[in-house]
Amino acid sequence: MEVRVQQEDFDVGAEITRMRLARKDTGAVACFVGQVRDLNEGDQVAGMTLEHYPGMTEKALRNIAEEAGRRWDIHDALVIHRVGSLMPADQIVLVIVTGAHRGEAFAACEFIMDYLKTEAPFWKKEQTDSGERWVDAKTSDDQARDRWGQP
Amino acid sequence: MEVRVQQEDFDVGAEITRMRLARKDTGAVACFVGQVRDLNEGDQVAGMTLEHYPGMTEKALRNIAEEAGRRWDIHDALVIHRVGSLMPADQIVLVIVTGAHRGEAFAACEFIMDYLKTEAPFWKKEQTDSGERWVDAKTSDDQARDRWGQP
Amino acid sequence: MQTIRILYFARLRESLGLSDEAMPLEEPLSVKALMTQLAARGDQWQQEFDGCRPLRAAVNQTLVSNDSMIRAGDEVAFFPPVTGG
Amino acid sequence: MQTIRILYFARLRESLGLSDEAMPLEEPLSVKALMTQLAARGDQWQQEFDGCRPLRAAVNQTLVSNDSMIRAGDEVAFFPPVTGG
Repeated sequence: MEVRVQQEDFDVGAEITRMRLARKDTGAVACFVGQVRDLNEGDQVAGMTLEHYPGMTEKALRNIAEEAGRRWDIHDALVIHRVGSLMPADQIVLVIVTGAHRGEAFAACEFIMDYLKTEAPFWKKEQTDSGERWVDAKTSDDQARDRWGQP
Repeated sequence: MEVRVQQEDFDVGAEITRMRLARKDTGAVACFVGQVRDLNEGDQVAGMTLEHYPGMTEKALRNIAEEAGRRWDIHDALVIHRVGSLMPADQIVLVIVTGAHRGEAFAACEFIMDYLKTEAPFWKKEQTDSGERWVDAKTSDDQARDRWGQP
Repeated sequence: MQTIRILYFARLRESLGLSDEAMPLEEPLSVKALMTQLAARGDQWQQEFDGCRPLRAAVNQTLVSNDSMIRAGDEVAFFPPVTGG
Repeated sequence: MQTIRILYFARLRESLGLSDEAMPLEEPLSVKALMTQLAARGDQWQQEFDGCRPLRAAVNQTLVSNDSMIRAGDEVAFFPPVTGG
Protein backbone atom coordinates (compact mmCIF):
# COMPACT_ATOMS: atom_id res chain seq x y z
CA MET A 1 0.00 0.00 0.00
CA GLU A 2 1.40 3.38 -0.95
CA VAL A 3 -0.03 6.89 -0.58
CA ARG A 4 1.33 10.18 -1.85
CA VAL A 5 0.13 13.74 -1.29
CA GLN A 6 1.84 16.11 -3.70
CA GLN A 7 1.56 19.32 -5.73
CA GLU A 8 3.05 17.76 -8.87
CA ASP A 9 1.03 15.96 -11.52
CA PHE A 10 1.25 12.16 -11.83
CA ASP A 11 1.69 9.75 -14.75
CA VAL A 12 -1.28 7.35 -14.76
CA GLY A 13 0.12 5.08 -17.47
CA ALA A 14 3.49 4.68 -15.77
CA GLU A 15 1.90 3.93 -12.38
CA ILE A 16 -0.48 1.33 -13.84
CA THR A 17 2.33 -0.38 -15.75
CA ARG A 18 4.61 -0.44 -12.70
CA MET A 19 1.89 -1.87 -10.46
CA ARG A 20 0.56 -4.52 -12.85
CA LEU A 21 4.07 -5.81 -13.60
CA ALA A 22 5.05 -5.97 -9.90
CA ARG A 23 3.50 -9.43 -9.52
CA LYS A 24 3.11 -12.10 -12.18
CA ASP A 25 -0.04 -13.43 -10.50
CA THR A 26 -1.82 -10.10 -10.95
CA GLY A 27 -4.70 -10.50 -13.40
CA ALA A 28 -6.76 -7.38 -12.71
CA VAL A 29 -6.04 -3.67 -12.38
CA ALA A 30 -8.89 -1.35 -11.38
CA CYS A 31 -8.15 2.34 -11.58
CA PHE A 32 -9.79 5.69 -10.97
CA VAL A 33 -8.68 9.14 -12.10
CA GLY A 34 -10.44 12.30 -10.91
CA GLN A 35 -10.02 15.54 -12.80
CA VAL A 36 -11.11 19.15 -12.25
CA ARG A 37 -14.34 19.91 -14.12
CA ASP A 38 -14.86 23.30 -15.74
CA LEU A 39 -18.36 23.60 -14.29
CA ASN A 40 -19.72 23.05 -10.76
CA GLU A 41 -23.15 23.86 -9.36
CA GLY A 42 -23.87 25.72 -12.60
CA ASP A 43 -20.88 28.07 -12.38
CA GLN A 44 -17.86 28.19 -14.64
CA VAL A 45 -14.79 27.12 -12.66
CA ALA A 46 -11.58 28.97 -13.56
CA GLY A 47 -9.44 27.04 -11.09
CA MET A 48 -9.32 25.65 -7.58
CA THR A 49 -7.08 25.40 -4.56
CA LEU A 50 -6.85 22.19 -2.58
CA GLU A 51 -6.07 22.68 1.11
CA HIS A 52 -5.18 19.72 3.29
CA TYR A 53 -4.10 18.75 6.82
CA PRO A 54 -0.46 17.69 6.47
CA GLY A 55 0.27 14.58 8.49
CA MET A 56 -3.34 13.56 8.97
CA THR A 57 -3.93 13.36 5.22
CA GLU A 58 -1.29 10.69 4.65
CA LYS A 59 -2.44 8.83 7.77
CA ALA A 60 -6.10 8.87 6.68
CA LEU A 61 -5.28 7.70 3.14
CA ARG A 62 -3.04 4.94 4.48
CA ASN A 63 -5.78 3.77 6.87
CA ILE A 64 -8.31 3.66 4.04
CA ALA A 65 -5.98 1.71 1.72
CA GLU A 66 -5.11 -0.73 4.50
CA GLU A 67 -8.77 -1.23 5.37
CA ALA A 68 -9.40 -2.06 1.70
CA GLY A 69 -6.57 -4.60 1.93
CA ARG A 70 -8.24 -6.22 4.95
CA ARG A 71 -11.68 -6.35 3.34
CA TRP A 72 -10.67 -7.72 -0.08
CA ASP A 73 -8.07 -10.13 -1.38
CA ILE A 74 -5.99 -7.65 -3.38
CA HIS A 75 -2.30 -7.46 -4.23
CA ASP A 76 -1.59 -3.76 -3.80
CA ALA A 77 -3.16 -0.30 -3.77
CA LEU A 78 -1.80 3.13 -4.66
CA VAL A 79 -3.42 6.46 -3.81
CA ILE A 80 -2.06 9.78 -5.10
CA HIS A 81 -3.84 13.04 -4.24
CA ARG A 82 -2.73 16.46 -5.37
CA VAL A 83 -2.85 19.67 -3.29
CA GLY A 84 -2.36 23.34 -4.14
CA SER A 85 -3.54 25.19 -7.25
CA LEU A 86 -5.28 23.22 -9.99
CA MET A 87 -6.93 24.18 -13.28
CA PRO A 88 -9.86 22.60 -15.12
CA ALA A 89 -8.78 19.32 -16.81
CA ASP A 90 -5.96 18.89 -14.26
CA GLN A 91 -5.77 15.51 -12.60
CA ILE A 92 -6.65 15.57 -8.87
CA VAL A 93 -6.62 11.99 -7.63
CA LEU A 94 -5.46 8.55 -8.72
CA VAL A 95 -6.37 5.22 -7.16
CA ILE A 96 -5.00 1.95 -8.55
CA VAL A 97 -5.77 -1.48 -7.11
CA THR A 98 -4.23 -4.72 -8.36
CA GLY A 99 -5.42 -8.23 -7.62
CA ALA A 100 -5.84 -11.72 -9.02
CA HIS A 101 -9.50 -11.13 -9.95
CA ARG A 102 -11.52 -8.15 -11.10
CA GLY A 103 -14.40 -8.21 -8.59
CA GLU A 104 -12.19 -7.55 -5.59
CA ALA A 105 -10.02 -4.99 -7.41
CA PHE A 106 -13.12 -3.02 -8.48
CA ALA A 107 -14.69 -3.11 -5.01
CA ALA A 108 -11.48 -2.07 -3.24
CA CYS A 109 -10.90 0.78 -5.71
CA GLU A 110 -14.41 2.17 -5.32
CA PHE A 111 -14.28 1.71 -1.52
CA ILE A 112 -11.05 3.73 -1.35
CA MET A 113 -12.58 6.56 -3.41
CA ASP A 114 -15.79 6.61 -1.34
CA TYR A 115 -13.86 6.78 1.94
CA LEU A 116 -11.34 9.28 0.59
CA LYS A 117 -14.24 11.56 -0.38
CA THR A 118 -15.64 11.58 3.17
CA GLU A 119 -12.73 10.89 5.55
CA ALA A 120 -9.52 12.31 4.05
CA PRO A 121 -8.88 15.93 5.11
CA PHE A 122 -8.86 17.80 1.80
CA TRP A 123 -10.91 20.94 1.08
CA LYS A 124 -11.59 22.47 -2.30
CA LYS A 125 -11.91 26.19 -2.85
CA GLU A 126 -13.14 27.11 -6.31
CA GLN A 127 -12.48 30.26 -8.29
CA THR A 128 -15.65 31.00 -10.26
CA ASP A 129 -17.20 33.89 -12.18
CA SER A 130 -19.09 34.80 -9.00
CA GLY A 131 -15.92 34.81 -6.88
CA GLU A 132 -14.10 32.33 -4.63
CA ARG A 133 -16.06 29.76 -2.63
CA TRP A 134 -15.47 26.69 -0.51
CA VAL A 135 -17.04 23.63 -2.10
CA ASP A 136 -19.82 22.12 0.01
CA ALA A 137 -19.67 18.46 0.99
CA LYS A 138 -22.32 16.31 -0.73
CA THR A 139 -24.67 14.05 1.20
CA SER A 140 -24.46 11.66 -1.78
CA ASP A 141 -20.81 11.10 -0.81
CA ASP A 142 -21.83 10.11 2.74
CA GLN A 143 -24.41 7.73 1.27
CA ALA A 144 -21.80 6.21 -1.06
CA ARG A 145 -19.52 5.58 1.93
CA ASP A 146 -22.29 4.18 4.10
CA ARG A 147 -23.00 1.42 1.54
CA TRP A 148 -19.80 -0.27 2.70
CA GLY A 149 -20.80 -0.54 6.38
CA GLN A 150 -18.55 0.24 9.32
CA PRO A 151 -14.82 -0.44 8.96
CA MET B 1 -18.49 4.45 -27.60
CA GLU B 2 -15.55 2.79 -29.30
CA VAL B 3 -14.49 -0.86 -29.46
CA ARG B 4 -11.34 -2.35 -30.91
CA VAL B 5 -10.30 -5.98 -31.37
CA GLN B 6 -6.62 -6.22 -32.22
CA GLN B 7 -3.43 -8.27 -31.95
CA GLU B 8 -1.28 -5.27 -31.02
CA ASP B 9 -0.75 -4.06 -27.48
CA PHE B 10 -2.42 -0.83 -26.32
CA ASP B 11 -1.20 2.23 -24.38
CA VAL B 12 -3.37 2.61 -21.27
CA GLY B 13 -1.96 5.99 -20.26
CA ALA B 14 -2.47 7.52 -23.71
CA GLU B 15 -6.05 6.22 -23.95
CA ILE B 16 -6.98 7.52 -20.48
CA THR B 17 -5.47 10.94 -21.20
CA ARG B 18 -7.22 11.21 -24.56
CA MET B 19 -10.59 10.23 -23.11
CA ARG B 20 -10.46 12.39 -19.98
CA LEU B 21 -9.44 15.49 -21.98
CA ALA B 22 -12.17 14.95 -24.61
CA ARG B 23 -14.75 16.78 -22.50
CA LYS B 24 -14.14 19.53 -19.96
CA ASP B 25 -17.15 18.43 -17.92
CA THR B 26 -15.61 14.99 -17.32
CA GLY B 27 -14.75 14.58 -13.63
CA ALA B 28 -14.34 10.82 -13.34
CA VAL B 29 -12.45 8.15 -15.25
CA ALA B 30 -12.93 4.51 -14.23
CA CYS B 31 -10.63 2.03 -15.87
CA PHE B 32 -9.89 -1.69 -15.93
CA VAL B 33 -6.86 -3.49 -17.33
CA GLY B 34 -6.70 -7.29 -17.52
CA GLN B 35 -3.39 -9.05 -17.90
CA VAL B 36 -2.28 -12.67 -18.46
CA ARG B 37 -1.41 -14.34 -15.14
CA ASP B 38 1.49 -16.79 -14.95
CA LEU B 39 -0.60 -19.30 -13.02
CA ASN B 40 -4.12 -20.68 -13.59
CA GLU B 41 -5.88 -23.55 -11.83
CA GLY B 42 -2.56 -24.36 -10.16
CA ASP B 43 -0.60 -24.76 -13.41
CA GLN B 44 2.21 -22.58 -14.68
CA VAL B 45 1.03 -20.76 -17.81
CA ALA B 46 3.71 -20.29 -20.48
CA GLY B 47 1.41 -18.43 -22.85
CA MET B 48 -2.07 -18.37 -24.33
CA THR B 49 -3.90 -17.96 -27.59
CA LEU B 50 -7.06 -15.91 -27.78
CA GLU B 51 -9.50 -17.06 -30.45
CA HIS B 52 -12.50 -14.92 -31.36
CA TYR B 53 -15.47 -14.74 -33.73
CA PRO B 54 -14.60 -11.89 -36.13
CA GLY B 55 -17.58 -9.67 -36.78
CA MET B 56 -19.64 -10.90 -33.84
CA THR B 57 -16.93 -9.86 -31.36
CA GLU B 58 -17.06 -6.19 -32.33
CA LYS B 59 -20.85 -6.29 -32.45
CA ALA B 60 -21.11 -7.87 -28.99
CA LEU B 61 -18.64 -5.40 -27.44
CA ARG B 62 -20.44 -2.47 -29.05
CA ASN B 63 -23.81 -3.70 -27.74
CA ILE B 64 -22.41 -4.04 -24.22
CA ALA B 65 -20.86 -0.55 -24.27
CA GLU B 66 -24.07 0.97 -25.64
CA GLU B 67 -26.15 -0.82 -23.01
CA ALA B 68 -23.87 0.69 -20.35
CA GLY B 69 -24.49 4.10 -21.92
CA ARG B 70 -28.26 3.56 -21.66
CA ARG B 71 -28.10 2.40 -18.03
CA TRP B 72 -25.79 5.08 -16.65
CA ASP B 73 -25.19 8.76 -17.29
CA ILE B 74 -21.66 8.50 -18.69
CA HIS B 75 -19.73 10.54 -21.24
CA ASP B 76 -17.94 7.83 -23.19
CA ALA B 77 -16.66 4.25 -23.06
CA LEU B 78 -13.75 2.51 -24.76
CA VAL B 79 -13.20 -1.25 -24.96
CA ILE B 80 -10.02 -2.77 -26.40
CA HIS B 81 -9.57 -6.55 -26.45
CA ARG B 82 -6.55 -8.35 -27.83
CA VAL B 83 -6.56 -11.61 -29.81
CA GLY B 84 -3.83 -14.01 -30.92
CA SER B 85 -0.78 -15.11 -28.96
CA LEU B 86 -0.16 -13.59 -25.54
CA MET B 87 2.44 -14.17 -22.82
CA PRO B 88 2.18 -13.84 -19.02
CA ALA B 89 2.15 -10.14 -17.99
CA ASP B 90 0.79 -9.15 -21.42
CA GLN B 91 -2.25 -6.88 -21.37
CA ILE B 92 -5.45 -8.57 -22.63
CA VAL B 93 -8.28 -6.11 -22.18
CA LEU B 94 -8.84 -2.43 -21.45
CA VAL B 95 -12.10 -0.74 -20.47
CA ILE B 96 -12.26 3.01 -19.83
CA VAL B 97 -15.44 4.88 -18.88
CA THR B 98 -15.64 8.65 -18.43
CA GLY B 99 -18.42 10.60 -16.75
CA ALA B 100 -19.24 13.58 -14.60
CA HIS B 101 -19.32 11.50 -11.39
CA ARG B 102 -17.49 8.46 -10.12
CA GLY B 103 -20.41 6.23 -9.11
CA GLU B 104 -21.77 5.91 -12.63
CA ALA B 105 -18.32 5.57 -14.22
CA PHE B 106 -17.41 2.73 -11.83
CA ALA B 107 -20.72 0.90 -12.33
CA ALA B 108 -20.59 1.17 -16.13
CA CYS B 109 -16.96 -0.01 -16.22
CA GLU B 110 -17.64 -3.07 -14.06
CA PHE B 111 -20.86 -3.82 -15.99
CA ILE B 112 -18.95 -3.81 -19.28
CA MET B 113 -16.31 -6.21 -17.88
CA ASP B 114 -18.93 -8.56 -16.43
CA TYR B 115 -20.84 -8.73 -19.71
CA LEU B 116 -17.69 -8.98 -21.80
CA LYS B 117 -16.64 -12.00 -19.70
CA THR B 118 -19.89 -13.84 -20.43
CA GLU B 119 -21.23 -12.55 -23.77
CA ALA B 120 -18.31 -11.53 -25.98
CA PRO B 121 -17.07 -14.42 -28.18
CA PHE B 122 -13.45 -14.86 -27.07
CA TRP B 123 -11.90 -18.16 -26.06
CA LYS B 124 -8.62 -18.68 -24.24
CA LYS B 125 -6.35 -21.63 -24.87
CA GLU B 126 -3.50 -21.91 -22.40
CA GLN B 127 -0.09 -23.44 -22.89
CA THR B 128 0.87 -25.04 -19.58
CA ASP B 129 3.42 -27.55 -18.28
CA SER B 130 0.76 -30.23 -18.68
CA GLY B 131 0.06 -29.28 -22.32
CA GLU B 132 -2.43 -27.09 -24.14
CA ARG B 133 -5.97 -26.68 -22.79
CA TRP B 134 -9.06 -24.60 -23.40
CA VAL B 135 -9.88 -22.49 -20.37
CA ASP B 136 -13.21 -23.39 -18.78
CA ALA B 137 -15.84 -20.72 -18.25
CA LYS B 138 -16.43 -19.84 -14.60
CA THR B 139 -19.87 -19.88 -13.01
CA SER B 140 -18.68 -16.93 -10.88
CA ASP B 141 -18.61 -14.90 -14.11
CA ASP B 142 -22.26 -15.76 -14.82
CA GLN B 143 -23.14 -14.74 -11.27
CA ALA B 144 -21.26 -11.45 -11.67
CA ARG B 145 -23.25 -10.71 -14.83
CA ASP B 146 -26.57 -11.72 -13.32
CA ARG B 147 -26.20 -9.10 -10.56
CA TRP B 148 -26.98 -6.45 -13.17
CA GLY B 149 -30.36 -7.89 -14.19
CA GLN B 150 -31.61 -8.28 -17.76
CA PRO B 151 -30.49 -5.66 -20.29
CA MET C 1 -30.79 -24.19 -53.32
CA GLN C 2 -31.14 -22.26 -50.06
CA THR C 3 -28.46 -22.77 -47.44
CA ILE C 4 -27.26 -21.68 -44.05
CA ARG C 5 -23.67 -21.23 -43.01
CA ILE C 6 -22.53 -22.92 -39.78
CA LEU C 7 -19.41 -21.86 -37.87
CA TYR C 8 -17.61 -23.75 -35.10
CA PHE C 9 -15.23 -22.12 -32.63
CA ALA C 10 -12.62 -23.05 -30.04
CA ARG C 11 -13.02 -26.56 -28.56
CA LEU C 12 -15.77 -27.41 -31.06
CA ARG C 13 -13.72 -26.38 -34.07
CA GLU C 14 -10.87 -28.60 -32.91
CA SER C 15 -12.93 -31.60 -31.85
CA LEU C 16 -15.03 -31.56 -35.06
CA GLY C 17 -12.02 -30.76 -37.23
CA LEU C 18 -14.12 -28.17 -39.02
CA SER C 19 -14.35 -24.39 -38.77
CA ASP C 20 -17.36 -23.86 -41.05
CA GLU C 21 -19.68 -25.48 -43.53
CA ALA C 22 -22.68 -24.72 -45.72
CA MET C 23 -25.86 -26.73 -45.19
CA PRO C 24 -29.03 -26.86 -47.31
CA LEU C 25 -32.09 -25.59 -45.50
CA GLU C 26 -35.58 -26.46 -46.82
CA GLU C 27 -37.62 -24.60 -44.23
CA PRO C 28 -37.01 -22.78 -40.94
CA LEU C 29 -35.90 -24.96 -38.04
CA SER C 30 -35.00 -24.32 -34.43
CA VAL C 31 -31.45 -24.25 -33.07
CA LYS C 32 -32.37 -27.28 -30.99
CA ALA C 33 -33.51 -29.18 -34.12
CA LEU C 34 -30.28 -28.31 -35.93
CA MET C 35 -28.29 -29.57 -32.94
CA THR C 36 -30.20 -32.87 -33.09
CA GLN C 37 -29.36 -33.20 -36.81
CA LEU C 38 -25.68 -32.50 -36.13
CA ALA C 39 -25.58 -34.97 -33.21
CA ALA C 40 -26.94 -37.63 -35.59
CA ARG C 41 -23.66 -37.49 -37.52
CA GLY C 42 -22.27 -39.63 -34.69
CA ASP C 43 -18.90 -39.85 -32.98
CA GLN C 44 -17.51 -36.46 -31.93
CA TRP C 45 -20.63 -34.77 -33.39
CA GLN C 46 -22.83 -36.71 -31.02
CA GLN C 47 -20.47 -35.94 -28.16
CA GLU C 48 -20.55 -32.19 -28.80
CA PHE C 49 -24.25 -31.84 -29.63
CA ASP C 50 -25.98 -34.34 -27.31
CA GLY C 51 -26.70 -31.54 -24.86
CA CYS C 52 -24.37 -32.74 -22.10
CA ARG C 53 -21.56 -30.30 -22.73
CA PRO C 54 -22.15 -26.59 -22.22
CA LEU C 55 -22.72 -25.05 -25.63
CA ARG C 56 -23.83 -21.64 -26.84
CA ALA C 57 -25.37 -20.69 -30.16
CA ALA C 58 -25.45 -17.44 -32.12
CA VAL C 59 -27.64 -16.67 -35.13
CA ASN C 60 -26.45 -13.81 -37.31
CA GLN C 61 -23.86 -12.92 -34.67
CA THR C 62 -26.31 -12.60 -31.80
CA LEU C 63 -26.46 -15.04 -28.88
CA VAL C 64 -29.73 -16.96 -28.97
CA SER C 65 -31.58 -19.60 -26.97
CA ASN C 66 -32.10 -23.10 -28.34
CA ASP C 67 -35.68 -22.48 -29.38
CA SER C 68 -34.72 -19.61 -31.71
CA MET C 69 -35.55 -20.19 -35.37
CA ILE C 70 -33.00 -20.43 -38.18
CA ARG C 71 -33.92 -19.30 -41.70
CA ALA C 72 -32.26 -19.66 -45.09
CA GLY C 73 -29.29 -17.33 -45.44
CA ASP C 74 -28.62 -17.21 -41.70
CA GLU C 75 -25.16 -17.49 -40.20
CA VAL C 76 -25.28 -19.92 -37.28
CA ALA C 77 -22.39 -20.39 -34.85
CA PHE C 78 -21.77 -22.95 -32.12
CA PHE C 79 -19.14 -22.52 -29.42
CA PRO C 80 -18.35 -23.24 -25.76
CA PRO C 81 -19.11 -20.61 -23.10
CA VAL C 82 -16.83 -17.67 -23.71
CA THR C 83 -13.65 -17.06 -21.70
CA GLY C 84 -12.26 -13.70 -22.78
CA GLY C 85 -11.40 -10.67 -20.71
CA MET D 1 1.72 24.44 32.17
CA GLN D 2 0.01 21.73 30.18
CA THR D 3 -1.48 22.68 26.82
CA ILE D 4 -3.24 21.37 23.75
CA ARG D 5 -2.72 22.56 20.21
CA ILE D 6 -5.78 23.49 18.18
CA LEU D 7 -5.76 23.67 14.37
CA TYR D 8 -8.38 25.26 12.10
CA PHE D 9 -8.75 24.42 8.41
CA ALA D 10 -10.48 25.70 5.28
CA ARG D 11 -13.60 27.80 5.93
CA LEU D 12 -12.91 27.85 9.70
CA ARG D 13 -9.35 29.05 9.28
CA GLU D 14 -10.54 31.92 7.11
CA SER D 15 -13.57 32.89 9.14
CA LEU D 16 -11.66 32.76 12.48
CA GLY D 17 -8.59 34.39 10.95
CA LEU D 18 -6.46 31.80 12.74
CA SER D 19 -4.78 28.60 11.60
CA ASP D 20 -3.65 27.32 15.01
CA GLU D 21 -3.24 28.19 18.66
CA ALA D 22 -2.07 26.70 21.95
CA MET D 23 -4.52 26.49 24.84
CA PRO D 24 -3.90 25.59 28.50
CA LEU D 25 -5.62 22.41 29.59
CA GLU D 26 -6.09 21.70 33.32
CA GLU D 27 -7.85 18.38 33.01
CA PRO D 28 -9.34 16.21 30.22
CA LEU D 29 -12.41 17.60 28.53
CA SER D 30 -14.69 16.43 25.73
CA VAL D 31 -14.61 17.78 22.18
CA LYS D 32 -18.13 19.07 22.79
CA ALA D 33 -16.99 20.97 25.91
CA LEU D 34 -14.08 22.51 24.03
CA MET D 35 -16.48 23.63 21.29
CA THR D 36 -18.68 25.29 23.92
CA GLN D 37 -15.63 27.16 25.30
CA LEU D 38 -14.65 28.29 21.79
CA ALA D 39 -18.22 29.40 20.97
CA ALA D 40 -18.15 31.55 24.14
CA ARG D 41 -15.52 33.74 22.49
CA GLY D 42 -18.44 35.28 20.60
CA ASP D 43 -18.84 36.68 17.08
CA GLN D 44 -17.49 34.39 14.37
CA TRP D 45 -16.42 31.87 17.07
CA GLN D 46 -20.00 31.54 18.20
CA GLN D 47 -21.14 31.25 14.59
CA GLU D 48 -18.70 28.43 13.80
CA PHE D 49 -19.02 26.48 17.07
CA ASP D 50 -22.69 26.85 18.02
CA GLY D 51 -23.43 23.48 16.44
CA CYS D 52 -25.51 24.80 13.54
CA ARG D 53 -22.86 24.53 10.85
CA PRO D 54 -21.52 21.09 9.90
CA LEU D 55 -18.18 20.65 11.63
CA ARG D 56 -15.81 17.75 12.07
CA ALA D 57 -13.15 17.22 14.71
CA ALA D 58 -9.95 15.20 14.77
CA VAL D 59 -7.84 14.38 17.82
CA ASN D 60 -4.24 13.44 17.13
CA GLN D 61 -5.07 13.25 13.42
CA THR D 62 -7.94 10.80 13.76
CA LEU D 63 -11.58 11.74 13.13
CA VAL D 64 -13.53 11.60 16.41
CA SER D 65 -17.07 12.12 17.65
CA ASN D 66 -17.97 15.06 19.87
CA ASP D 67 -17.94 13.01 23.08
CA SER D 68 -14.31 11.97 22.61
CA MET D 69 -11.96 13.16 25.36
CA ILE D 70 -9.06 15.56 24.84
CA ARG D 71 -5.98 15.30 27.06
CA ALA D 72 -2.96 17.53 27.64
CA GLY D 73 -0.51 17.31 24.74
CA ASP D 74 -3.20 16.37 22.21
CA GLU D 75 -3.45 17.92 18.76
CA VAL D 76 -7.08 18.88 18.11
CA ALA D 77 -8.33 20.00 14.70
CA PHE D 78 -11.65 21.50 13.60
CA PHE D 79 -12.74 21.70 9.98
CA PRO D 80 -15.78 21.52 7.67
CA PRO D 81 -16.77 18.20 6.07
CA VAL D 82 -14.04 17.23 3.63
CA THR D 83 -14.35 17.76 -0.13
CA GLY D 84 -11.32 16.15 -1.75
CA GLY D 85 -11.15 13.52 -4.50
